[in-house]
Formats: sequence, C-alpha cells, structure tokens
Amino acid sequence: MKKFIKDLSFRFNITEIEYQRKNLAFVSVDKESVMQMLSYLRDTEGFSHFVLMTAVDWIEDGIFQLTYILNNPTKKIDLAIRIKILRENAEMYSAHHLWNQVATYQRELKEMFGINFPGSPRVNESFLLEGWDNIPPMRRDFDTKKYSEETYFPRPGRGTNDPAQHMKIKLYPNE
Amino acid sequence: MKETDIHDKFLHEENKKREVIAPDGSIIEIDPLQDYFCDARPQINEPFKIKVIEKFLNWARAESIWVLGFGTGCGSIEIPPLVTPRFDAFRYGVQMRATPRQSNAFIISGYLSVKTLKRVIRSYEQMQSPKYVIALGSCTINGGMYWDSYNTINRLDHYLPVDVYIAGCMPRPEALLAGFMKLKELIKAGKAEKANEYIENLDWYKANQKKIIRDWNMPDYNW
Amino acid sequence: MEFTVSKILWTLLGLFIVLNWGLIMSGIMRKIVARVGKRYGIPLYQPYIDLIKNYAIRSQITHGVMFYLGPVFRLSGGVGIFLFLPLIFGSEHWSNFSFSGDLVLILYFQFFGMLGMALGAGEGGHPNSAIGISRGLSQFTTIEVPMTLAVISLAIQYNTLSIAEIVAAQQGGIANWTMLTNPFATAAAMLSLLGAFGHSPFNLVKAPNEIPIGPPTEYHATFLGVLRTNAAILHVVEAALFMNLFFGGATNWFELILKTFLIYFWSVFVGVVFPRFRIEQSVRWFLKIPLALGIIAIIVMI
Amino acid sequence: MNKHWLNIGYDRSKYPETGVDGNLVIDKTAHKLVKLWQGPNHPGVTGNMSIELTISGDEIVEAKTHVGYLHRGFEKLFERRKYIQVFPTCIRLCVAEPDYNEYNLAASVEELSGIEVPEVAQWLRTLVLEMARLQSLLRVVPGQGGTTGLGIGVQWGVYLRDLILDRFEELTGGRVYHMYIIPGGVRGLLPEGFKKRLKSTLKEIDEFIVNIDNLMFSNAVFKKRTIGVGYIDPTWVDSYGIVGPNARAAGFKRDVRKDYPYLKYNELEFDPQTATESDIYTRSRIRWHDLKMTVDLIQQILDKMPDDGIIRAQTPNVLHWKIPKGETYVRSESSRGEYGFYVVADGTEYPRRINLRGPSYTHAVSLLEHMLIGANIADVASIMVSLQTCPPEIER
Amino acid sequence: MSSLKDILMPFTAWKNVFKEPVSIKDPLNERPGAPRYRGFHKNDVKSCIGCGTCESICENEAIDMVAIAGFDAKNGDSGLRPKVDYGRCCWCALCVDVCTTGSLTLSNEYKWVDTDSDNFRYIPGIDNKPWDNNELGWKKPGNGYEFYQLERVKMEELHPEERDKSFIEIIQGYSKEQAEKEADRCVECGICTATCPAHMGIPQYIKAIRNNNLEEGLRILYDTNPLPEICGRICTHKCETVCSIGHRGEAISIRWLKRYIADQNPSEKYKTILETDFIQKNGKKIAIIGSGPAGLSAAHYLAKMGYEVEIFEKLAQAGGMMRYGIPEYRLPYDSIDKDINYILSLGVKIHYNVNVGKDITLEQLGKDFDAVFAGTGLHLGRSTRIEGSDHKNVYQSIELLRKITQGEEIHVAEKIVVIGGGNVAMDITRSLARLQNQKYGKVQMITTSLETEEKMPADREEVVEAREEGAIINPGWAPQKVEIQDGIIKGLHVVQCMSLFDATGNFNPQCNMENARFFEGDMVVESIGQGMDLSYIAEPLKDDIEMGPRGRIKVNSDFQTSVPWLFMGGDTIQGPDVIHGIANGHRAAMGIDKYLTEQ
Repeated sequence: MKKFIKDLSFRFNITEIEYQRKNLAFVSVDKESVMQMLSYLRDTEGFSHFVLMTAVDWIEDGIFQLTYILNNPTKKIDLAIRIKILRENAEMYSAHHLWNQVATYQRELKEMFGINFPGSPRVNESFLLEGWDNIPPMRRDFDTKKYSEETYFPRPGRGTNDPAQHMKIKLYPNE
Repeated sequence: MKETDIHDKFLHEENKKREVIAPDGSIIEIDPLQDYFCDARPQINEPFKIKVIEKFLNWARAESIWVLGFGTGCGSIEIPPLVTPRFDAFRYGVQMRATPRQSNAFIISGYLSVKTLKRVIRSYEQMQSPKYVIALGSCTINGGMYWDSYNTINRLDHYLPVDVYIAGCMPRPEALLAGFMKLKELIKAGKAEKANEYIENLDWYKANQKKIIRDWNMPDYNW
Repeated sequence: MEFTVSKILWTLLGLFIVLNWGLIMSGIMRKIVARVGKRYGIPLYQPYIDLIKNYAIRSQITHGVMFYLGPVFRLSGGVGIFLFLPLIFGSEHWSNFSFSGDLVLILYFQFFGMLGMALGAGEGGHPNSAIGISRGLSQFTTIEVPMTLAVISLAIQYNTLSIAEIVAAQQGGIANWTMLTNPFATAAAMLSLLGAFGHSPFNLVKAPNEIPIGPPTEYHATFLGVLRTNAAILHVVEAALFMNLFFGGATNWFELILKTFLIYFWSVFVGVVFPRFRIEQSVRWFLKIPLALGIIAIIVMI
Repeated sequence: MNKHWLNIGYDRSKYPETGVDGNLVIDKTAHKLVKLWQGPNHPGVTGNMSIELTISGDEIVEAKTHVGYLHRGFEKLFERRKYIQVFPTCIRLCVAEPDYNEYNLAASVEELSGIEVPEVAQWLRTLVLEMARLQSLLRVVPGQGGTTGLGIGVQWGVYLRDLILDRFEELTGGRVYHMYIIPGGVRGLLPEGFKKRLKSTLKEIDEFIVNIDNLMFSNAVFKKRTIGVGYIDPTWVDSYGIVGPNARAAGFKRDVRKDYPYLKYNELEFDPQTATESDIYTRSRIRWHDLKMTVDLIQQILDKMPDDGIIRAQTPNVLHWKIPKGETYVRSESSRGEYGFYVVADGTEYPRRINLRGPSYTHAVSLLEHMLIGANIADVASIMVSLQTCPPEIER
Repeated sequence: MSSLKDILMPFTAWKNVFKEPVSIKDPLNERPGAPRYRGFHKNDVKSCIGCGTCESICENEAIDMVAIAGFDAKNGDSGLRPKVDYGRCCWCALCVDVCTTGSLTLSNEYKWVDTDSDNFRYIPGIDNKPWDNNELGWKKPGNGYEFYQLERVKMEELHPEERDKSFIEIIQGYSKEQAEKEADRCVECGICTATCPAHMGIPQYIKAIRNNNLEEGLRILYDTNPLPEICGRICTHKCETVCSIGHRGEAISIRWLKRYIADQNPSEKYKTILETDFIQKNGKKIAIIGSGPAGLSAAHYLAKMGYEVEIFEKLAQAGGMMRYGIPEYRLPYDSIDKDINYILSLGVKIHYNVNVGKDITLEQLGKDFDAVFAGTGLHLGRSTRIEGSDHKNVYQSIELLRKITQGEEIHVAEKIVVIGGGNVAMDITRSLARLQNQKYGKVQMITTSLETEEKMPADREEVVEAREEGAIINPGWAPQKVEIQDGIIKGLHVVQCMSLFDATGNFNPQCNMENARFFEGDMVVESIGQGMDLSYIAEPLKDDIEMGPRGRIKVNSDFQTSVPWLFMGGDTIQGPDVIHGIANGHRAAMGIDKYLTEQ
C-alpha cells in the first residue's frame, strides 16, 4: 500500500496522505488532476470498483471536500481521493464517463450541496426532493430544525424545565 | 412570494394552459388541470337515514376492511407479517388491496416525506367514502425520529383526518391488529366519519397541504 | 322452452342458490389456500360481508356510460350462461332455459362479459385497466380456441349442441362420462379452464404485482359489488358447464355442489403452486398443448 | 434468445430505432408511446419508490427511477446529533436489515476513537448480523416468487422470518429495530435458553430451504419466468458498481466477509457461491445458497461463541463523547452486498458527515434504468426484486 | 427445459393443507413482549431525582422535565419528573441506559391505540397506565455496560508511611488526563448547584475542564467563589453528596476538579483571566471584620464592584479558621496565600493584629465606613463540662490547632484521648498523631465520639486516613469523667451511647451505663464544637441588634442585621464551614451593594 501510494505520488501531485487502515488510505489531490488520476487508477492500477463519492461541507474554511473512494477488488485495497473545491459557485468535473453510476451521485450532490457537474446526465433533474426552493439542504448553513419548525406545524403543549434552573427558582430564587 | 406563485413556479409544462390543434384543424384551448382531472368539490356523504340499516352496513364495513397496499414508511415492513401465517389478519376481515379505488382503509405506516404526502393525498382522495386512516407510529403523531427533518411532516392530522393512532416505533403487528380492532369498534359505533370531516374542513386541509407541497401540479381535489 | 311465471321464479331461485354457493365456494377455496400457506384464512362468510360492504360504499365515481355498463355487461355474461345452462339433469325446475343450441350461446356469453368489461375498463381511463384488458382479451381468445375445439369434438361425439343431451348421453355410470369417452377433449378443456378461472399461472390479467390490478382497477363500490356477484355466479356456472360436458352432469344439488367444487378446486390446486406466465407465454402455452389436445380430440372423433 | 415459430412479430420493425450512440431514439411527440408509472403505490415495487416507464406495447423503451419518497434527510440529521444519538437514528436507514447500520456506525466510531471491542461482544455482533441476513433472505428468497405470483412461499418465509424476529426480540428487546450493536459493544448477553430456541428455529428453516427449493426452484413456470430474464452482463459489474449476490451471480466472487474480514468471520468457515448465468433465476438461487450458508454460519457461531463476558468496552461518557478528527470508510456485507459508512469526524461531539453507501443506490437507479430497457412490463417487478433493492438506503 | 419433475415438485406444497396452521390463535392477548422488550416507559418516581439526563440523551426531544405536585425541589432532587411524548419516542431505551438512578425502565407492553393524537403523552409513574406493574421489560444491561464511568479516577495520595510524620500536603491533585477523565463522568444535570451553598456553576466548570479551557473554568469559579484553591481542598463538598452519579456509583469528585482548575492557573495570570486589571472605583468604603472565608468573599465581591474595602484581622495573618483551624497537611499555606493575595491585589487593604472591640470599636467603624461586614467566626472552644474537664491538660482542639499554625510549642503527651467526631476532631487527631510521631516515634491516639461510626459527622476519608495514620477511632461512647490521679490525667471513662436525639429531635443522648470503658491517656482534647465570641459588639449597639434562636444574630436574606449598616455572615450565622462562609460573604456583598445603592 505504502509503496503503491509512493509510486502514485510520482505521477500525481498528492498533497496529503493519511493511512487510516492497512488497506485504506486517504490522499488529497488538486481539482485539475483528479479526472486523470481516476482514469489512471481504474485502467492501470485495477481500481475498478467505484465505491462512493460524496461531499463534506467545511463551511468555516469556505470549501467543499469531495471524496471519491475507489476499491481494487483483486488487491483488496481502498483508496480515497479528496479534493477541495471552493464553496462559492462550486463546480467539479464530471466523472460519469468512467463509471455509469457516478451520474447518480453527481445528481444527488447537485441537489443536496449545490455542486455543479457540467455535462453529467440529468444532473439538473431533482433527485430526492420535489419542489425545493431553499438553499441545498446538506449545506451546513441550512438549519433543518428551524425549517421544520417553521414549516411543519410543531405540536403545541410541550415545555420543559432545566433541573438546575428549576431548582434555582424553587429553592433560592433571590440568590 | 405568495403560495400560489410558488405553485405556479413548479407547474409542469404539460399541466400549463395551452392551445392544441384538433384533428379537424380547429384550435382548442385546454387547461389540463381542469380538463384532465375530476376536480369537482366533493360532497358530504350522509349516513343512511334508517338507523338499523346503517348499523347493519357499519357492521359489514367493520368486518371487511380493505387496506390500501401503499407502504409509505418503515412501518410497511410489518404489513407482510400481518397478512401472513403468524398474525393472519384475514381472520379479522382485514385484506390488502392494490388500488385506492377499492380500499377503504389507509395505513400511513410512519413518516411521510413531502413527496410521498402528495401521493398519499391523491390516493386518499381516490378512495371512496367511508374511508379510514390508521396512523402508525410516533412519526405521524408528532414527528417521531424525524421531528427536525426538513423533508418529513410532523403531524399527520394537519393533512389528513386520522381515525386511529397506534403508538410505537415501529408498532408491532399485534399493535396494528389492536388498531384494527379499535377501528372496527369505531365503525360499528358509527364514529368513524372522518371522511366527511375532511370534506367539511377541506379548505383548511388544502391550505395546510399546499403550504408544504410546493410542486402541487394537480387540481385542488382529484378524485 | 316455455316462459312461464313459475319457470322464471324457479330460475331466479336457482340463480340465488348458485350465487350463494359461489360465495361459499370462494370462501372455502380461500380457506384451503390459506391452509397451504399455513394460516387459517378468512372466515367462511367473508365473501358475503365483502359483498355487502361493497354495496354499502357511499360515494361512487363514474367515468362515463360505458364505465357504468361494464359491470352490467359482465354480470349479464355470467347470468346469461346461467340462464341457458341446465343445472340438474332431469329436473324440470333446474334446467333453466336450456335449449338445443345452448352450448353455442354459452360459448358466446363467455366472451360477452369480457367484451363488456373491456369497454368499461377502457373508459375508466387508467392505463393499468387498459393494459390489463388488452392482455385479458388476448389471453381469453387463446383460451377459447382449445375450449371450442373440445366442444366441437364433443359435438361430433354426441352429435348435438344441446347440453342437456350431452349430459343425457353420459348417464349410467362413470364409464359413460366424457372424461373417459373423450379424454383428449376433456384434457384440452380442463387446461383451458385454468385460464378461464383466472388463477395462476394464467392470471396476469389481474396480477397485483405486475399490473395492479388490471381491468377492475377503477371499479369500486357497487360496480365492484356487481363484478364480485358475477364472479360468484360465473365460477359455479362455468364449473357446472364443465361438469355437464365432461363429468356426467348432476342429478341432484348435492352432486352439483360436489362436482362444481372439485372442478373449481382443480384450478385452485394448480394455481396455488405455480407463479403466473407472462401474457405472451400463456398465449403461447395455450396455443401449444391444449390446442394440440383439442385437435387430437377432433381427429380422434372423426 | 429463444426464437419461436409462434413468436409473431418478434422481429418487428423496431420502434423506436437505435440512434448513432446506441441509445434508442424516442420521439415523444409521436403519441405512439405510453407512459406508465410503477409505484409508489404499487405492490410490485419494493418499498416506496417508483419507476416511470415509457412503453411501446409490452416493451419498455425507457425507464426512469424516481426515488425520494422516503427521503428523511438522515445525513443532515446526523450532523445535529451526538454520536450516541446517531445510533438509534441510523438504524432507520434501512428497515430490512437495520443491524448493518448499527454495526457500521459502531465500527467506524470505534475505529476513529481507537476502542477495542470485547471478545463476547464481537461474537454477539457476528451472530446478530447473520441473523439479520437470515431474516432478510427469508423475505427475499420467496419474495422473488411472490413477484411472479407464487404467494405461498412468501407466506412460509415471512412466518419463519417472524420466528427469527422473535429471537431478536428476546436478545435485543426490539422486533424490527434492534438497536443492539452500540458503539463500544453490544447491549446484552444471550438470554437463558436462547441457543436452544434459535437452533430449533434453524431446524425449521432447514425444512423451509428444502420446501422452497421444491416449490420455487424446481417450478416449471417459475423457471420460465426467470431464466434468461433480467440478464446482467459481467462487464456491467464494475461500471455500474454491482456488489453482493448480484455480482456473484455474474461470476464475480465478491463478499466483504471474505475479502475484508471483520468481526469473527476469520474464524468461521463459509464459501460464498458464484454462478455465471446472471439472470433472475441465478440471482435468486445464489440468495438461496446464501440462506443455507447463513444457517450454517449461525450454527457455527452458536457453537464457537463464549457464553459470558464484558459486553461493552468503557467509552467516554456518551453524553459528550468527542471523536478525534479523522475520516474512515467501514464496510460490511449485507444480504444485498457491500454496505459502507463513510464517516468524517471533526473532533467535536457531533459527526461532521456520515455518508451511507448502500448497494441499492447503484442497483436501483442506474443499473435498473439500464436493465429495464427492452424488458417486458410484466417483468419489472421481478427484475427489481431480483436486484434486492431497498429504497430507504438510496434516499436516506 | 421444464421436465416433468419441475411440474410435479411444486405440488408438494399441498402437504401443508393437512397440517395445523401456525398462526397465533389470539395475537391480541396471547403475546406479551419478550422479557427484555422495549415497550412503554415506567418510572419509579420515588427514586427518580429529576436529573434530566434522560432528556439530554434523547435524540428526539421526546422527554420533557415537568414539575409534579407533591414532588418539591429539595436537596438532590429537582422535583421534576420526565414526561414522555410518544409522538417522538423511538423506543431506543438510551434514556434507561443513561438514567443515573436506575429509576427509569421500560415495560414490555407495546399496545397503545388512541383516537386522539394529543393523548400520547404521559408522566411515567404519575399517570396511571396499565403497564405500571409489569415486571418485565428493558432494564439497564449489566456486564460492564455503562454510559459513563461509575468509579472515580483515583486521586494520588501520599502513603500513610510517608505522610504520618510531616505536615506536607497529602492530596496530590489531578493530572490533566486524570482531571479530564474525571470531568468526563459528569452528566451535566446541575442537581449539585442548588445544594452548593454558594450555588457554584459546577457542571459549567467541569465542562470547561473537559474542553481544556481552564481560563473559562476559573472565570466560572470566581463568579461565585473567590477562594477556589482553598475550597478545592477543604470544602465540605455537599455537592458530592447529591451528585446524580453517586446514586449508583461514586460521586464525581467535584472538589478535586475545582482544585485542578485553580492549581493549573498561575496566580500571576489571574487578573488577566478574570479581567480585573482595572476596576472602576465608586468611592464608597466598606469595613470587614475578620479575614475568614466570609470576610474574604465579601471583600472580593465588594472590591470587584468598586468599593474601597478594608479588612480588620485580629491575628497576624489572614485566613481565619482556614489558616488557624485547618492543619497544613490538608490545606497548605501557599494555597491560602494564593487566593488571599489575589483578593488583596484587587485593592483590598488588610489591617493585621487589630482587635475590633478593643483596638477600635464597632461603632467607630460604622461611622468611618459606609457599611460594615462582620465575619468573625467561631473561635471559642466548647467544653464537655464533665468531671475533670477543667484540668490543665484538657485542651480545646481549636486552640491547639491555632497554636500549631502559629508555630507555638504545645504539649504533646504520649497517650492522647480526643473527644469528638467531627472534622475538627479528625484534624486535631491527625495533627497530634504527627506530632506524637515526631516526638515519640509512634502514635497512641484514641478518638471517641458520641455518634456511632455511621453517623459520625466527619468526612469518611478523614476517618479512614486517620486510621491509616495509626490513630484509633472508637466512636459511639459518651464521655463520663476524666480520671485524674495525683493531678495527672490517667484517662477517660466512657459509656456506650445508645441514641443522640429524643423523639422530638432534641439533643438528648441516652446511654447504656452497663457498658462502660476506660480509654487510657495522659492528655484529653475536647473537640465537640465551637462557640462564637460576640463581645466586640458593645453596649449601645448590642441592644439594637435583634437576636435569633440559639444565640445567633438575626439577619435578613441579605445578611443585614437590624442595624442597617452592619452585615454579618460566616460561621456565626450559618455553618460552620468554608463554603457557607463564602456564600454568605458573596450574598452580603450584594446586599451591601443593594443597601448602598438604594440609599
């Protein structure tokens, strides 16, 4: 695994390497080289199984982290590739031509995070939601609890007490 | 934005008013939402005037509950045990039907996402009265697990009239059977008239439904 | 054939008995099927309650005139068969309006209901209804072919198109039954019977999984009540028809009940343990084995 | 494909035509095609999802999977729940086999925070996961018959599944949602007499395995309906991300339990079956073999596991359990195939992101859409069930 | 493709038709949930303390803590009880697993059908439900399954052999890891806050430790307690007696955690952390009599509010009983100095060796200052007044302790008998034991008390440690007579004490005269409580001051006496202990502020 990643870092500009397990490593690369790397890994290194791709919102840094996890079924190792893209007008190259299911992932990411994948099939069709006109829900600045309370008629009659506060009121209200 | 505007925003192309050329060359203006659906405002269906007969009919309704086979949420996993050997709900006159037209009980099996709610409303309106709604689990009562989710409703009774609630997450088949027993009791006592309640308060229900279903795309009442 | 008041009353009484027997029989069958599935199943009287319930639905939606007429056609199909079918051999009261050419009329009535249904279901506007009925018609057509061949074989054998005469010819012990005297025709007909009763493997028309639930998708309340009434009648009279044609008819009600039950049970017996064919598979199947048997039956008779 | 003299019009002039890119050219304005929706209210659809079919006659020319009817925004909800609060929530990700969610969450949390799970807890986890597979297969194997109208097998299967659920109830306190595999360990030892009762249930299942073989797998009509239908080309396996029994039926021996052994699978003997026919029948048959294998595995587990011990490693106070910053991907083999959790922890009490990789995500959307083209509408339900899709894990 | 076998085999399914169906005959009544089933909630409201941990773990906010008639808030019980909303509950039973007292369980009942959705809410244990008496259902699993550590992180202590000769501090204090681990046990219920006389923000500062934010922790400490170093060592930690974790395990060592915060913050940074570098003076002057905990506390808060504060201390060093009453091995003088120096750094002036009443009258102070706070404490020893207790070798513990602190030579006999069962008795026992050890190389101490072992007011660990250091603690005996032969004490006659209080609750010891013992000793120390010296309150003023029951001065809730400018607090009013003094001082400071602002 380590040797393989070392070899890989000669070919591609890998900035960070983390070995999570002996058969799982996380590498960070830049946005430009990712497509090249994906197709290299798939075609040459035998990472033929595309496990998943998803995004993580690091809102405090203003970036989205895209993670592609690839699996090599013969060597039984996993490689996760992390790319950081800017949160504003987030856009990423589409990888739907490499694996067929990627288009679905990208459709979901477009809907849930607002990351655009130009050229991906049906990417603008809504996937899970219907009639959504708020900010994409998986972004961290979307407050689901607030939205739920405003939209879905919270049931009245609920109310709670904090034990410490309640005891203060009951036992030593003036102190 | 006003709510009607929101609904207009999501109106599908095929549901917009348009002009079509008929085979004979004449131009016909069509409004699909009006023309393609049965959207007459429903009428209240009074019980039979003669008490004895109504009582008899209610007995028949109670002993023959046809449930719409629409698994809306997790609770639908407990429907197969219910209709298979272990619990065998057939013994109690409970049967599953595949089409809303022939069903008269609707099991809302747990949480309803907004997208499903739209289909549930349509299915419910296609059912013929007297019809009953059984709400399964916490989610229908006060949101349950998904009380803070942006895509699931919290209180079913704001969108559909509910006859029987069953507590549980998820309720076991026995609890479901107990729910059916309760429903039977209500029907036999003539108290399961929620379908008429829905029609009486149609405007309130519609306002609630339209508040959250932005992609409305159907007439107000669609049979 | 005389139309007297008493005759009509006797016929209506017969219809009533047939209806009740049909309902009870379907209850029994469902209980038996439930047993194969290791459960108790419905109460025996459940079909009655369902029927009452359906008639007790308060609201109804109609999609047009044909939608109304569909169930009526279907019912008249069932009742039509009943009217011209002699139920009990040798009984004056229970031979209904059978006449010398009743077999042909009955074959026609078998199709009549289906056609009516097609019109009604089509107007229902539900795509599942439309697809279902188109499948139903194509399957039914192929069911009719071996059936008709068997009937022709019988006509050749007994030289008649009157059911009563066919029954008469079979009297005097099992050895005289068509079942033994013309086994090929019986086999062809019994196989086509599987399709006629709409149990698997030939129930794709109304299959809940593939196409819920076919023609009656839009039918509810009274419409459905009528359809179910018809189904109860139809099951008995179809079975009675086969009983008359192949199993020596019945000389009393008990015999009728036993034989119709067994004949109906045959389709249940097969249906429970087989999944359903796709429509083109079932069409192909009917055009293979039963058709061949039917042709053989005719050849043998000639 | 079987050519048949009665297959009238089999070679009919193709409508629609094939375009240059190999896809069908569909002229939707021609009014020759019918739109047919399967679902969400449809008994032939697994769970609550729908397929928008464009049909020409009985043949499907285009299929679009519509999901989202069960979308609850789980991944958003996880962000505002502490790790221990994620535990009851994540179970609902898939109702058919909730235990894999529990295990994956627990395993990833343990991996990120470096907690060793006690021995007996590992055995109990293995047992629960296999029981979960068993109950799921008991629904799915006869369920394949159910889609074609063979309801009897479903009745038997669901009954036996109920017996397994009874055992679950005894062991975990829950019938469907067990909430048993908690980060750190499990929530209870085997109750008195549990092994005996489970073994007698397994005996009944052994009998069922034979019965279902007689009823379904040696059933002429079932064979006719399923053999050669719903073919998955082996080349699709990687390009569509096919895993589990679906991949095994296409000749790829992929089983997480063997490839990336977790828990106690190293100490158990089993051999996942593969085949090459890759049609509905084969996939169903592979699941039937899995069923047999699972029964055997549970027997082995019961014989090998210790009876007593510490069931949960001491974790930090769960009310404010901070997981160190890090990322991991943990997978396990559910009855549908590789089931994985991608967990990102940012050093606080709340997870940054928990992403589920469910096998249905690829099976029921891109693969199903591809497979349905050219299929008969009557086979849609069979094909979908043969992929063993579970909508909630697509939509989360 | 399809052989005859394929057509015939399926028919084998028909064999079932002759078998009895497997359905449950009466699923509605025949099927109770499994013994472990997670059904509806039950709560043993008597043992529930309303800590709200169930509420805080519930991911669905299904539990509300509501006040219940008949369950009033009291020490260690918030009076709240959980109310469960079954429109939210998901039956995960995490609330049961986390419950601190184990009062919350689930029944194995699972059927609840209702037509009204508002009914699905009830208070388990209060609202009657059919499943209240179900024995079965989910309970806390055993076998090492706990959501939080029930055992304390062990505090490093000196071994008895190391400590019993010297006065160096016994308790070592927590390391960072230990403190964080101990702080991790807290469930943040806040039950302790009400019990703490100073109502310290205990969960908050424990949280600060967990977050490794000790500066924040110090700020929280100083909100209510200006003597954290001292309190962190010798506080009577009433909070720990009500700790919710203590119901099933060992209470959180709140005191040690407090000490950890105080220890870890260097004194030179205090002013920066607490933002007291610059205090706006308001020009008003307050006199404080006595530099004990009450006086220092009042001085701190008043100084922080901008008052000129001057303390008048009778002895040579500040600290009062903390310095002169508590042995150094428990409370090193460095720690006292650290706290006091910070308070002095706020601009508080202190006049040592000034005896109010002799060197300056109280009335004079009242005239010179805008208000006076007196926290004079209990510095008079009490005598048993038994026969022989007037002998010169019968000592008062409080005086001995003072002398030890002051470095005076005291008489240490070879065999000593101590009368008393409180902390002071333990202090003097252990101090004398050390001195004996230094002088004779062995310990021969007998400490006896009226109270039996279980009822001894001294802290448990004090008793244990005293025994470890060689002292014999023999409680449950009533002293009768000091045996004196030839002017030399021979020992103490005691009889067995049966009970201390009579039926009405008055102090009225009953003894079993049959069972008598004799404790040998050359010296007797009495440690049965202290008295106050109010002689400094001179005549004209004395008449104005209203007295309360048991010879104590009456104060209002602001610790203001009937003389408006005179505030009193500390052991003379409440106590005796440090934390009450601190609380009094804080309260009085706010009272003084209120009094002066309203004027």
